[in-house]
Amino acid sequence: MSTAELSGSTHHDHHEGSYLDGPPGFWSRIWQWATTVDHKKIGVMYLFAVMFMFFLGGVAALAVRLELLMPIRTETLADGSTVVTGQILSSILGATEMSSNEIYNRAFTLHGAIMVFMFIVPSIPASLGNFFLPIMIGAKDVAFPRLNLLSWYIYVFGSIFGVASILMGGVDTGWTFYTPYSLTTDADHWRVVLMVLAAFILGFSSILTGMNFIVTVHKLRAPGMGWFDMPLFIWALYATSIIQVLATPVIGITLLLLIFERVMKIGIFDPAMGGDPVLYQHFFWFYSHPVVYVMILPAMGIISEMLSIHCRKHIFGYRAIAFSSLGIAAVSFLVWGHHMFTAMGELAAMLFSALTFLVAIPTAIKVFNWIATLYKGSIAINTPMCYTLSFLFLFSIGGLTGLPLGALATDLHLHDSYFVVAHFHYVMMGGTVIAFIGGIHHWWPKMFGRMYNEKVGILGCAVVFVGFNVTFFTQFIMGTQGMPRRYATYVDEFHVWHVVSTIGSWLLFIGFVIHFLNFVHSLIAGPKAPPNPWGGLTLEWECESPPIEHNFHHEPIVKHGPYDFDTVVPPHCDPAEYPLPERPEPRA
Amino acid sequence: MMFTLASSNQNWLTRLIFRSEPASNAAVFTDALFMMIFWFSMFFFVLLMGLMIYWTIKYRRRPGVPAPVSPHHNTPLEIIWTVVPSSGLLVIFVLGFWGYMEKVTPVSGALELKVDAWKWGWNITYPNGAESPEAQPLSEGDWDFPIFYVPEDTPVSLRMSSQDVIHAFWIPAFRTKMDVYPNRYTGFTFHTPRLRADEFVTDTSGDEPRQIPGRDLWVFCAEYCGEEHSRMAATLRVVPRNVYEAKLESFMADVEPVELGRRLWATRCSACHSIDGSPGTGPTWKDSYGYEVILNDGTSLIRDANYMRESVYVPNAKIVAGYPANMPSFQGQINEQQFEGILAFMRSLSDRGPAPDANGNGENGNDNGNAPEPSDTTDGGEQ
Amino acid sequence: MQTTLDAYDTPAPPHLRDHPKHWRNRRAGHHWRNHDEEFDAAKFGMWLFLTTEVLLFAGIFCGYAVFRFLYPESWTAGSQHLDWWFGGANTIILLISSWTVANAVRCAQLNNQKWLKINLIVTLLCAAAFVIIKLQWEYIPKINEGKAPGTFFSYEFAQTTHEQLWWSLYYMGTGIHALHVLIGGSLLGWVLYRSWKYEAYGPTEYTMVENSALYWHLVDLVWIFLFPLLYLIH
Amino acid sequence: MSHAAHANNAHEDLGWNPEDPHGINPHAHHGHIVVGWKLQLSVLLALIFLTVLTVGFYNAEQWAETAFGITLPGWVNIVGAMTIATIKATLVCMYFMQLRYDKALNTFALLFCLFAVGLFLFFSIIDLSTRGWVTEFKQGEIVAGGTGVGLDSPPIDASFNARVSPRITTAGVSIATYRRNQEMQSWLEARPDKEEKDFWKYFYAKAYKPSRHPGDEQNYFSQLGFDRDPDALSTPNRSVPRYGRTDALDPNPSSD
Repeated sequence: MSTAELSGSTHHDHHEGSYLDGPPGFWSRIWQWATTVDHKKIGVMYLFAVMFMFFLGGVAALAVRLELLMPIRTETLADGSTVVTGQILSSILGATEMSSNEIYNRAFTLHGAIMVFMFIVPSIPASLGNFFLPIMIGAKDVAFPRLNLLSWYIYVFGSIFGVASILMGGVDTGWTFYTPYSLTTDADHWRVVLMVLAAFILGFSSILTGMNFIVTVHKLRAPGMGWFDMPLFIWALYATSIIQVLATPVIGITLLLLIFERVMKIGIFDPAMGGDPVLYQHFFWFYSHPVVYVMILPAMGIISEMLSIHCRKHIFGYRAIAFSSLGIAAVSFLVWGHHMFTAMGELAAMLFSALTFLVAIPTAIKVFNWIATLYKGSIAINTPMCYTLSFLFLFSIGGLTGLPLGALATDLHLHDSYFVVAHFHYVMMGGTVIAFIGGIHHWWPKMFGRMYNEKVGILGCAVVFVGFNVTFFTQFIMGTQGMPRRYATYVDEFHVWHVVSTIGSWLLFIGFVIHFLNFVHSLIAGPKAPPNPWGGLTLEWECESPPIEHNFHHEPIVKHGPYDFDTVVPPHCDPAEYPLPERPEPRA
Repeated sequence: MMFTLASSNQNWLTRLIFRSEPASNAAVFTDALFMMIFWFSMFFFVLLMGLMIYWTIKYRRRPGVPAPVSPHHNTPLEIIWTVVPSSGLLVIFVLGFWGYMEKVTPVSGALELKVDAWKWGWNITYPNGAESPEAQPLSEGDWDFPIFYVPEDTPVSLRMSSQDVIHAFWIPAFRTKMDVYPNRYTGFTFHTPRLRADEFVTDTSGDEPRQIPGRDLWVFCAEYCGEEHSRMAATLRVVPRNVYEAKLESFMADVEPVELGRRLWATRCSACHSIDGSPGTGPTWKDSYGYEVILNDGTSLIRDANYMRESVYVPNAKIVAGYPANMPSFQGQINEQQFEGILAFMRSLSDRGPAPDANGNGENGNDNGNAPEPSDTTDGGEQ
Repeated sequence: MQTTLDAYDTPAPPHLRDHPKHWRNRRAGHHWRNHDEEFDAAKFGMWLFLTTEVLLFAGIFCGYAVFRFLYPESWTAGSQHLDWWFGGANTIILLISSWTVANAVRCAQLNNQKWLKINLIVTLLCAAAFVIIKLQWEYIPKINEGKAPGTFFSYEFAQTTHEQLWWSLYYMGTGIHALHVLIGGSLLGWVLYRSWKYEAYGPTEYTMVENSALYWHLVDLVWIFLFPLLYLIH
Repeated sequence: MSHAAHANNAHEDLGWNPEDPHGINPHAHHGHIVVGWKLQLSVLLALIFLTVLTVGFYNAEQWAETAFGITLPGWVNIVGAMTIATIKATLVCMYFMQLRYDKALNTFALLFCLFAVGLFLFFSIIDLSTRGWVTEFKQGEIVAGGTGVGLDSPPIDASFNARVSPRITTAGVSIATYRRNQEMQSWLEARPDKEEKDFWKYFYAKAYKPSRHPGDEQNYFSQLGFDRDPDALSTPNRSVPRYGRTDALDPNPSSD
């Protein structure tokens, strides 16, 4: 065993059963989950909540792609009457008051707002992070467990506002709520206010989670775990939390001002009252640019974990990856202006463009280190690894297509075009979501104590990979050719590309359905998972699968690094299956 | 930089990527920079993915076989792969800034065009006050969008403002866009291309469609602005200087009121008001003049010349039931002659229109047509 | 200097000796190794929360700076409507309350239960005085004159075009600050209640006093900047 | 101190006491520093003194302007007030919030956040202040309140007023101008014998009333009829004189 177990006399009164065990009876079970302060249960509740939101946002995305299957055209029939074709959404919904354009605008706004505020920001940190951050540093819980539960309830509360806004007819502001459009649209309705309020409330959930993680990492590391003994996922979550704490309050005040702007027209962002709409954009992107690193950094952490374990090899350049996480967090506050190159003064545009390229450096360092980790590994081809390789492929494209967006001359062409849409889907979906799904596969045995079907998992990964590329690579080409984003109809030249992209979105959907069925099957009939199915060295693989209520039977003491596959046999594993490499004799 | 464009030297790759050939010097620069970034990225992408696939296959897991010992880090290698790409990024930044300045810096002696944007349409006012009434769809079966004429081989500088929300004026062939704001001017500059001998467009302004030398460029709104955002487009038509001057002259010449009204409708009103009875953001114009209509306060009135005039200049004073109050005022933008044209066009669309005295409002309906000012407005704000 | 341990052995009143909420009987949370780490963590967490508060107000300060830059006349004219007597009085009140709350922490550390309560009561009185001055001599008269934010602005004698923006920022800034005064007051009221009822805070257990005090100091800090920006700079 | 936390054992370097892994032992406490009351009191006195100083500085400046006609540049006022505020804030942080005696981590968190605030202010203002550097017409507003004529449309339904906010149609002028025009209209209607210039007399008498500055009634700018040098119009980089009115409020605005 890699940890020395200490027998203490004081802590044997803990529950020794799985955290999933509970009292008999449905309602007492519900009550137990609803009032739990166990980070694992909260993580699982977050997982289900964000997955539900992912489903909602995904349906909106499918609706968006469906409307774009054909352009809206007026055709003159033989008898001289005209007929409008291509209004797919309104004909499906049978809507009479709203044109297809309006439904489309609401669909893409819902897609954006749900995916950003309710899915992708909380996704990895709040679900997998909540579950594994304390375990991976050898703690029994996060620093403030009750605050953690509160943040889940705030999340649900905020989401209810968002869903209420959808049920009241949806919002057509775009997820960015740019003024003055967001101040004037739907002027006689509360639903825009509700959606903004939802995002405002969700911000508190994000702040509380971030605070909790920072304090946990500082104060609750197991004895023997120094800063550079932490798994890279923890480093990534730490950097993420810093951004959450420092950036989220600014969106708080922005959205608060926006609500007051709508309700009583205080005028700060309203040009009709002397306010400045670009100021709103500054306020908004001061949060919303760093927050894209809230989305991607935890994914990078997951990739570091999965890559090392499934290659059974020490991660290449541990410190470089750890520091690049912090570097990205720091630089993320300097580059928000690249969302506004078409709106800003020339000096500010120049500064922001220069600073934007700084972000590329730590990101590139990470990718180089990941690829170098593959060298001389022992690479298992399983679902997490397939997702890792997909991530490297898609994220590289996503990152490299950021270069023409950071360069001013090319950005003036590509800004607000489909190129941008494709770029951030390659990073957010091809990066974060792919890593998230991979991470769920990776930790599924640990979280629920069941194995999933590996072959179906790989098949699902392949379908998702192909579907994703078909959907979004076409959008790069449309973007450079001149297709603006958020268009419900388009010129004929883009028709073929849109058809291909829409078919890709269906493939993508099929891929996710495959994974969903695989997971359901695993929960019902999956074989029981061993404590350490992959031969990992981080602390979560020392617990049971699923972990007991207080994670560890005994206080763990860390004696080796998280990636010392060269020198340590993984816990709970047969040394014959996990042979150590022959090392040259250490020099005397 | 006043050098003229080389003839199109697009290969299959740049045609796939950009579709349109770069139409200005700055666009050529942008394309070159984009392709430079493309090959720079391609190099790293192919290198990384090649290594990834090669190593994944070569070092795939064989049960019972340990991974060989390999270094955990390599400082010189890490320094190299940090510094070398970073210096490439520096070059990209400098070139990007260079190309950007070429797009935004006004050239002395440039033709300055005033661009107006509103939900949902564009208008360009030429220095002599002319406005183009011509329109054409960008695709078969699409709506008519205005055509703006610019002379070939001329520096043009745009001064843009919006009447309501933020829009963005994007000309893909010039590889440039800029946001259009309601509270301040923005703008950019481009040098129009010199036409080749084989470039022709169809001019439908006359009785017979005819071929004139020219090149049509797309204009799109790139900043989300609401319901008809995707139909806020226009054509920028580059024509020889003599055609341009003739066009400007014809725009200013007297036209039949009904024709003037039709042109104005096509460029300014068609985004919201149909003339075929189909519903839009605003009421249709077909069979509207002379008919009774119910307002949103429950009252009803006959839509006569007085009402039409008020609807153009103080559009939100009386709102037809079921429609939003989001029409901008055209005060100061549509002059007396132009309004007469619109009125004549509306009347031509209504079977109650042609009779001059149908509702007691004859041709002189405008004499008493100054609509009463709503009590809560002042006239101090108009320019 | 004194430390908190100096007062540790002072006896508890008999009826509270075994009360689970008395400060001596407080146990660290199950996932903590000891009280000290829990205290440090709670305080660090509070500081992180305070950074979020600072950034929240940064939005207001940024708006102030930008519009001061865009419409300097309106800002000058706007600040002429404010009376530094009231602002100054509120500044002094908040400073004194900050001092008493710092003393409250000190009393908890030294197990001086009587003066802990007295200090908290004085702090709460100061908070009430602040809010009353704000409402009675600032908000209510100004709103009656029509100097209200947004479309409620109906003051006819504005000297400059964008004075309503000044009022918007004034109300947003001082309003959010007043909200923080109320939240901080509630926190301190809760502390007062618990120390009154259970003597819940003492040398080894004063996390809640300390954190509420930190929050209250932040309220003071924000006002230290709002006062000159709104009342004095022209 | 008899009840020091760490027994002498091998785990001391781990920061953890295996004899008492959950801190059950109430004696396992470090002492925290208690700041003396004399120090606290002197900090309070210093803070109050600084408050008086900053108010005094402000009044002295007003007085110098009134009595001697010495107008200090705008930045003196800003820099003076903000410097004093920063000193006060530092005192509160160091002594009342006890950062001086606390773990450096907390100070670090605060400084990091102030750095973020600085970035936020710096870059936002950089953008707004340099828009006109390349193209002159990009600087500033087109007209007061933009061209947003479509924005202040009347409410769509009658119940909207009660539910959200009164919406008014200001026809493109700023709301301040709009309210003043309303006042002028009703004032002139009630006084048929008066002219517009009478209204402006009344207006400026009323408009300056809320200002409490001693100079307002007798300074020579006022005696000169509220006029001021049109060239002294404020720019974004300079604070304005407090007297007179801007062109934007001119009853007969000159066309652009």
